[in-house]
Amino acid sequence: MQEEAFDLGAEVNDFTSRQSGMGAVVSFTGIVRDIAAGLEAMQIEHYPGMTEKALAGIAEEASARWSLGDVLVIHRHGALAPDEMIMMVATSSPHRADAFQAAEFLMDYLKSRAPFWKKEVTRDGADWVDAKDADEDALSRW
Amino acid sequence: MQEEAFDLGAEVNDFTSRQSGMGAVVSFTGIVRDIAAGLEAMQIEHYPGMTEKALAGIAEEASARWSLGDVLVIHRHGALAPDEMIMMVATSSPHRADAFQAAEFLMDYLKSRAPFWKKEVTRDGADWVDAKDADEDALSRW
Amino acid sequence: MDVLYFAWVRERIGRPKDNIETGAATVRDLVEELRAREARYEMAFADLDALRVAVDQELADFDAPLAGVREVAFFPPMTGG
Amino acid sequence: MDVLYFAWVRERIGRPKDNIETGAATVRDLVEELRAREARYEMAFADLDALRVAVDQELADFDAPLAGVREVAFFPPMTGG
Repeated sequence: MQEEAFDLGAEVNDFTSRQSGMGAVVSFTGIVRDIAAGLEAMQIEHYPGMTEKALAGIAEEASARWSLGDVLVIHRHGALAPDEMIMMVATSSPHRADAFQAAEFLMDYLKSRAPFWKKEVTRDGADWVDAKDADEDALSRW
Repeated sequence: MQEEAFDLGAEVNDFTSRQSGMGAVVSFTGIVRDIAAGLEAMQIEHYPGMTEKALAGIAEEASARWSLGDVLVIHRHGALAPDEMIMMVATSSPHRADAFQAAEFLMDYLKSRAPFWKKEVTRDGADWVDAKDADEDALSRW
Repeated sequence: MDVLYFAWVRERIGRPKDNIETGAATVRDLVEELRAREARYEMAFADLDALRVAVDQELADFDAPLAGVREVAFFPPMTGG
Repeated sequence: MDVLYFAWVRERIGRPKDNIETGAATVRDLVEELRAREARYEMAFADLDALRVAVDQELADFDAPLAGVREVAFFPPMTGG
């Protein structure tokens, strides 16, 4: 959890250099997309205290389900501009299938079970982003 | 295709900074794992000419199947030491599911359809790595 | 008990937090108490299907008991990632 | 026609490449010709199930025709990534 930007490449390199005996490292990065109305900012609110617990819980669950070396989750809050990175996850595993599945699992759970809320601010006003049914549905596969 | 090492973090950052309107970037990195006998080197042979065509074909196929901004594939050849990075792929997409699926597709096809062969060199000798049935089976899901 | 509000729940109620004395047995009872307070609470809690609740920082449902609980939070479905 | 060998096929045959004149109609016919050359070819091509073939740098099967083909390559199943 942090307000400031992170350096994706440096984080991925650090994460990878800390691994030993891992054959696979997967990273995912979520980026602020512009919208039709012209996005001025994406504001991300979170629930201090619960956020950290939820992220740790999701990471633990991933580690219990797959053979992982390590898990990294970084999520920003505050006001972000289009093309800024919102968050990232990284996973390492001896096997590529585990690294991929764990990263997808982390993302699906982060989307719908970690206490973050996005608000899109445009010239015309500001709107909370609606949760997508597809994101909730994505959880059912795990 | 290159013999020299690549900087994963720099590649991921470059790749991400070239994207616009993409909400998701996924990267995968394959790393030389040590083996029980003590790996001195992993030698990677390839088929110059065909390799480039095969990689371009696999990347095109991924772009046809999913909504992607861009695709990056780097694969080394020559002699690599344990914990060195063998290869990486990166994908960008407006949506995370596409970025993840395309990256997994690229990996599954790279494993079994791009002309690379690995040889493990240990103190006791050298052995070609056998293709895994699981890798061939992985293709059937696409 | 601390009652926290996030996202549009916070905006509709006009504050991030209340500290209240309550004998409510469940989250649902607490919601009824809050609704009875003022129109802006009534508005924020008009549609429980649109809300999620956390009890002591764990996701819970509206039937969760409140005995011994220190913190309850109300918010819309989460949209992180 | 250039005939290329990779990985253990190259090692068994003891060279990376042959340039040969052949009237072989298919890859399978070419394999029979090569097998007849020397014991090391016979050994390399003993089990076709363990081999893959590319015709003009595209994966193909052993029944692929060779008319107009400039390059054929034999190798074990690939193990990249």
